[in-house]
Amino acid sequence: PANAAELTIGFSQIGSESGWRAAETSVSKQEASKRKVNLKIADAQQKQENQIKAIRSFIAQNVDAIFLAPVVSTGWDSVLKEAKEAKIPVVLLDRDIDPSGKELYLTAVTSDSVHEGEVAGDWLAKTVGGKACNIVELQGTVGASVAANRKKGFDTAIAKHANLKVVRSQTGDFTRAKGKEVMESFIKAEGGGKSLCAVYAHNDDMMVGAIQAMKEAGLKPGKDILTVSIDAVPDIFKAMVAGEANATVELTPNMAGPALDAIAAFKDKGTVPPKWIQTDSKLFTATDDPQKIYDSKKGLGY
Amino acid sequence: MTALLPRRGLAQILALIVILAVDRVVSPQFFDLRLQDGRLFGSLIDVLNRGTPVALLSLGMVLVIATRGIDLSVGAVMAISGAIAASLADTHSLAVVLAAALGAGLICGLWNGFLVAVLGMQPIVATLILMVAGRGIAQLITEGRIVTFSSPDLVWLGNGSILGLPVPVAIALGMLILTGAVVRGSALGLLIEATGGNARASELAGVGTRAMILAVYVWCGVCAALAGVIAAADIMGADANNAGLWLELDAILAVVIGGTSLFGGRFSLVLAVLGALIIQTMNTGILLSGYPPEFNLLVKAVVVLAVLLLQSPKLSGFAGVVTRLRRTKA
Amino acid sequence: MENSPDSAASLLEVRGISKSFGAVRALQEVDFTLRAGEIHALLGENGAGKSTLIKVITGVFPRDAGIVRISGEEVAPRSAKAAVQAGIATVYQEVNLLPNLSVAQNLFLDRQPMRFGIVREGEMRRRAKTLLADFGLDIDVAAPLGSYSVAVQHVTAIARAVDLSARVLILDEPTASLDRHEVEILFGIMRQLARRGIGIVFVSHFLDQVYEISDRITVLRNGRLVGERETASLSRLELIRMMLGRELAETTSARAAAGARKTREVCASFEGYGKAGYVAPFNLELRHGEVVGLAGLLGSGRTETARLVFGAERADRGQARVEGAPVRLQSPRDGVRHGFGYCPEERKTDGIVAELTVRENIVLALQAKRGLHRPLSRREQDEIASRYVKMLDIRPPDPERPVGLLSGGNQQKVLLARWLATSPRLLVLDEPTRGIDVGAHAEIIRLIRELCDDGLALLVISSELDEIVTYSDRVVVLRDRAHVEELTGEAIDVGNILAAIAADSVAVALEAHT
Amino acid sequence: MKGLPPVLITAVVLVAGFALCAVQFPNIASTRVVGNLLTDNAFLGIVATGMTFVIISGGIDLSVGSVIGFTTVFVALAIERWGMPPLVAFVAILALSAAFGAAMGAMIHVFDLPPFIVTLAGMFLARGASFLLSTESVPITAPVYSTVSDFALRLPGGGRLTAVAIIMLTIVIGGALLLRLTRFGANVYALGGSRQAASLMGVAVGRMTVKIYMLSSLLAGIAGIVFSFYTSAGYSLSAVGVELDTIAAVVIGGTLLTGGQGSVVGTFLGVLIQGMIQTYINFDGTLSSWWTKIATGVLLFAFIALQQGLVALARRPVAKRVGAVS
Ligand SMILES: Nc1ncnc2c1ncn2[C@@H]1O[C@H](COP(=O)(O)OP(=O)(O)OP(=O)(O)O)[C@@H](O)[C@H]1O
Ligand SMILES: Nc1ncnc2c1ncn2[C@@H]1O[C@H](COP(=O)(O)OP(=O)(O)OP(=O)(O)O)[C@@H](O)[C@H]1O
Ligand SMILES: [Mg+2]
Ligand SMILES: [Mg+2]
Repeated sequence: PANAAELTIGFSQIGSESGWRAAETSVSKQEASKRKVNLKIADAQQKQENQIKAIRSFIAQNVDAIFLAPVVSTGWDSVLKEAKEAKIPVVLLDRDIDPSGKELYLTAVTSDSVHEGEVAGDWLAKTVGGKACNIVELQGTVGASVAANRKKGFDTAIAKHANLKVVRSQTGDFTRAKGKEVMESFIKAEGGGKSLCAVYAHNDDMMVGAIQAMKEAGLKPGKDILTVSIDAVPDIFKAMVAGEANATVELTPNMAGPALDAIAAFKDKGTVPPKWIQTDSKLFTATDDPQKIYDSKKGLGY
Repeated sequence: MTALLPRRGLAQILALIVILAVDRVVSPQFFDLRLQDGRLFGSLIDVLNRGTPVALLSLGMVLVIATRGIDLSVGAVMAISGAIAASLADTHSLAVVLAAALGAGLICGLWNGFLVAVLGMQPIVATLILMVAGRGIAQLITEGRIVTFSSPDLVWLGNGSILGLPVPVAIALGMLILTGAVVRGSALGLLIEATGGNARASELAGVGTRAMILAVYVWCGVCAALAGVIAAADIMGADANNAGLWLELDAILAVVIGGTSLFGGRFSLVLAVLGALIIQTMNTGILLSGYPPEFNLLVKAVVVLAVLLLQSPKLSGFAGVVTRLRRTKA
Repeated sequence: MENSPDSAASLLEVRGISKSFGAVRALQEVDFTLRAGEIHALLGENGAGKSTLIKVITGVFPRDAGIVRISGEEVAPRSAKAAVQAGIATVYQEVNLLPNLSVAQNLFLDRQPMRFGIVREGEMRRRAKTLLADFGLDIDVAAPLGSYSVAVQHVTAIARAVDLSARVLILDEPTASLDRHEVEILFGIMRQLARRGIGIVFVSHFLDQVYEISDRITVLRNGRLVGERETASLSRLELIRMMLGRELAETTSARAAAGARKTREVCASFEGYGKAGYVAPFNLELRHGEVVGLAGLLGSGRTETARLVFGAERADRGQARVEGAPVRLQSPRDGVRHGFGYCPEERKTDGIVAELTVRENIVLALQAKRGLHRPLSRREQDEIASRYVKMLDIRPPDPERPVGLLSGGNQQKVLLARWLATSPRLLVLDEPTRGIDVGAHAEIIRLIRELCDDGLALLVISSELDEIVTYSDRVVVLRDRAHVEELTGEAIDVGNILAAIAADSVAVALEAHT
Repeated sequence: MKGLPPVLITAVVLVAGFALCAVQFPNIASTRVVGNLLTDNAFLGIVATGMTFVIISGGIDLSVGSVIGFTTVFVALAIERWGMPPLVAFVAILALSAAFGAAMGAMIHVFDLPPFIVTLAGMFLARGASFLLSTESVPITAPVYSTVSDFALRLPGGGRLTAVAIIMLTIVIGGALLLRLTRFGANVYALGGSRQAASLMGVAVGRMTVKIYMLSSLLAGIAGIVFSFYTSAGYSLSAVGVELDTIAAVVIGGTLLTGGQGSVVGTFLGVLIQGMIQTYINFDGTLSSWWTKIATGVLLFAFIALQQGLVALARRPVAKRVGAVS
């Protein structure tokens, strides 16, 4: 779109708490420069108050549109009202906000994190078949909505199968180091891990840590113990190539692309996009040529 | 050092035993040990291994605190040194990697020491600067990604074993002995304690208090850098966003549990490390217990308070309150 | 014990008080009686338990046994506040005021004049000013207390206690850092209060003052009561015997060999040495085997001179020489390196490291001088510590005791030991005998002489002119932060020193008192 | 009198910094940005006021961030789930947080434990308790909330002085008066000067300690309520790390961590300085996550160094120990 060249868009990003987030930021920049949009990114260092401040300052600078990757689902009403008063369209990226705000934003480009959990659960159920299966779960940060949703989706999926049971669940804070530490203790607590059949992690980073823990305990991840996690970051494909990981559910870092298209259409032709542009929650397994995916993802800034 | 242990360390040892006993209750196989690929394997080893970063941090922190200082930047320094080590690991020899990573820690320590000793800033703000900026520097090095490496030398530092002990544990032990030898084998310990106890008086007695302060921050930086390298080696990657996050608080906690006052003066290296082990024993216990993670912080709070009360010099104070209450009732 | 006082007239009655700190029995079954309207001196050697007795009475320390009665009524204050409410106002030995608060706030802390819940700052300052005026002090009461000298701080503490208009006033070594003039004012006020029926407990190591002001004397030794006497009927010799439990070896006429020392070599010299706004440039020569006394009023610049000489303060003009060679004294480290030592006057903040043991405090300067890489072995430390503990009779003779738990006088001895251990060539002593008992006082003066005979150069500051006169070979007199006069040989006597100080009216007034 | 020069210096630093920012981004010098500065930092200003008391008294309170988090969750649940009227919920949470602070103060005094650690445990406890209440964020829909968050005094030039900003200014002024003019305030300074001396001078040290931590937690509770106004929600992870921002603000404001000196006004200026650093970085808008952190650190250093320099300069001409003034 020709007009997009003059657009200035403010993007209130959460921070840089994980590789996925870094990739989202860098993909957003790439997508914006592809479309010659001037993207101003304000990094909130994981704090909602900083995001609110950033949005206020975007309004003060009179940008053409605001992208918001909300750190938490609630608490946006008043600042988004201000944006609305200033007639600046807002697009949510990556996460939705609380329903009360529906009329306050133009559209939300997000995945459905409950669905992600379901995809993971369904895959596991299908793979295991009728065998009894003890699962350990590595949760994300306590209190993070993604963690709660991915847990919920997974639980719903396996609830349909009596043979699947989550025997232990503890937080690994979305990090590799904690994922490894927690997995170590799971292995000890479950008699050396012999009784375990699968690990579910709310993100790939924790799974990478957990895989190391299993290997050090003399277990064979991917074979003795199935793994399924979410995000599809490059390193999990590396593990798949090595046969140490089984499945991952993709959370695309390219949220900005669809968002930019929607804004451009809105500005050009006044096309109102649908309220929710859902991104794919695609499942990847060892059969999907993990090496190729790894190579294609490596450059994205994960 | 050894002479100090029995009398001063009693409360800590007691606390450790109690927590170990509780761990045994929540997890019956807690004391099981077996040899796995030439390496000891079991929850106790996990405690030692996972406790290593905080133990290393507390080795530096205890000296800083002994001079009445505090170092909030150790977590960020861990991230920096980890990032440096990971980015160099696959292209340089281990010696170069270690030199660069520890060198970075040394520079960070010098910076902190400069702000505190020369510019006279209050330690908590002086080190807050690096706490904030340091993580940024680490992320700058990794560009926010998790930088992975496969250099077997560096990986060995995190996952190898010496005589059945994990390498990190051996390193921490070595650092404890080295620090102990340097501090107690020279006059450093006395001079640091004097500086922390009364800087003005020490200065007048001819102690180079500035040099002392500078030295302890430098050492703290080096210890933090080493912890950072080990943390990176452990996960075979540098996670600048999360490495060492909030560990400064654990390190301070370890030092205080080890009986060193935040108002400076007397310190004990061994007990600080013991403090780190107490914290890790508790953490591992929480993980083994199988409680939902929402309870983690509550348990931690309660245990910390209990441990502090156990070793409070004022348990007699508590006795005093009781007798007072009795007296007023009578 | 010896005379059981009529308990009707007794205002404060203490019976069978005991107090132990761990193994140290600081007080054992001590009795003490204070009558209304009397000034009662509480005496004893350093560490005898005077301060402890006071703190037990006022509830700062819980007591192990015994009772305290005020006007026949049993009281058991459990905090300083409760003691004040029970009618006991106290000035503790260490100035326990708050340096960060203004003088006025210090005087009226917790009892400020209020209106509508708000402190009446102006009123408070006015009252503070009047209150201090009674003590001859005219200062800015809004300035932080810490910006004033120890003397001013002590006067403030006394004024605060006096103003609490209690029934019992306890003063623990109030005169230690006061000059004669201020002591006279204090005594005037004490007499006036006594006339109003207030009972006053007075602790001091200055026996002259004790005889001048007190009606009765109670003596403690090693935590036990030795006896209680009428001042008028107790001879000095007898008193000293009570305190020490032995005769005091007669202080030999100190300046016996003065003439011989004249020829000694110069140890350190200062030419045109000074610092703007601190001390006017001065010339000073310190010779081996010679004691130079610094005399002057409070605030005349004695401490400042001492700090410059030692290197604790950087001079901005002039030249210092050690053994003839020019040196730069930039920091205490430089001083120590050149073989100087300095016992500061504020021992609590500038001297001791309270938490460290006697041993560690004693070896501190020596260790700093030797440097990091030449640590004293534990055996050497023990040896040094026990040598000085014995030599200076530090009590309790336990080198492993934290210094903060020692009595004030013994802390002073530890500081002296710290410097003696470095075998200095020049020792600067700022008020070395402050708060030191008669026995130790004589001991320290003897020590000063001895050190001097061993070839040490000494620069000694003291507010006790008699004392300065006894040991000094030369006396430098300061006024208004400048060296104004140097007295040598026969010229050294109290009269001449006063005359030198007496360029202004205060000193003239002072002279009238002596 | 005392404490004034550092405050003045902080003010000079603030004005100078503001001028520099305004030169680069003229938009900054508007009532709108100033209004935003006050609104966005309202909760910080409130906790920092309490923290000032604690730090002047020689202590520290690491629990404030968690108390804010707990408060938002509690208020949200109380109003939305348990059906409490908002005012009742406010009173309940304030009583609860005051009691929490009092308990920490009592712990510190009775067992003679270091405040750093007791309040660190308090931080774990309050955060843990809020996880137990709810790990989800709970939106608050009560009408008071929209009334309060919509209320604002219009300033000339398009700026808005919002209700939360007004609450904050009131508390800052109240805190400043409490500290400066009352017996309580004098006792706070006394405790910071020396607990032992204060006790010997008859200050009820134990009771003061309890009251001071109670005040700090109470203000943290108020800040939590303000935070819930600000976001119309309760969330267990809100205000993580705020304790460090608060301590930094207090210290930048010229309060000594060793206690005994400082002022609420200085703290307020410190809060504004921090807010300004943030605003500047937002206006710039080109900084990546890491450069944001580095820039924050560098600016923090610049401000503190500038302040130290000015303090040193202010001290120089006067002789070290001035003679008596009469
Ligand atoms: N807090 C304490 N803990 C342990 N021992 C103490 C404490 N306070 C005093 N002591 C000991 O009690 C004894 C009596 O000390 P106290 O201070 O009462 O002496 P004093 O008579 O006031 O001496 P001085 O004239 O030197 O002031 C000393 O041996 C001292 O070491
Ligand atoms: N009578 C007084 N009134 C007000 N201020 C005083 C008085 N006496 C001393 N000061 C203050 O105390 C400060 C310290 O004085 P300084 O240390 O120079 O005195 P000094 O001669 O060493 O006396 P000393 O060591 O006996 O206290 C002086 O600079 C002055 O500010
Ligand atoms: Mg005494
Ligand atoms: Mg003096």
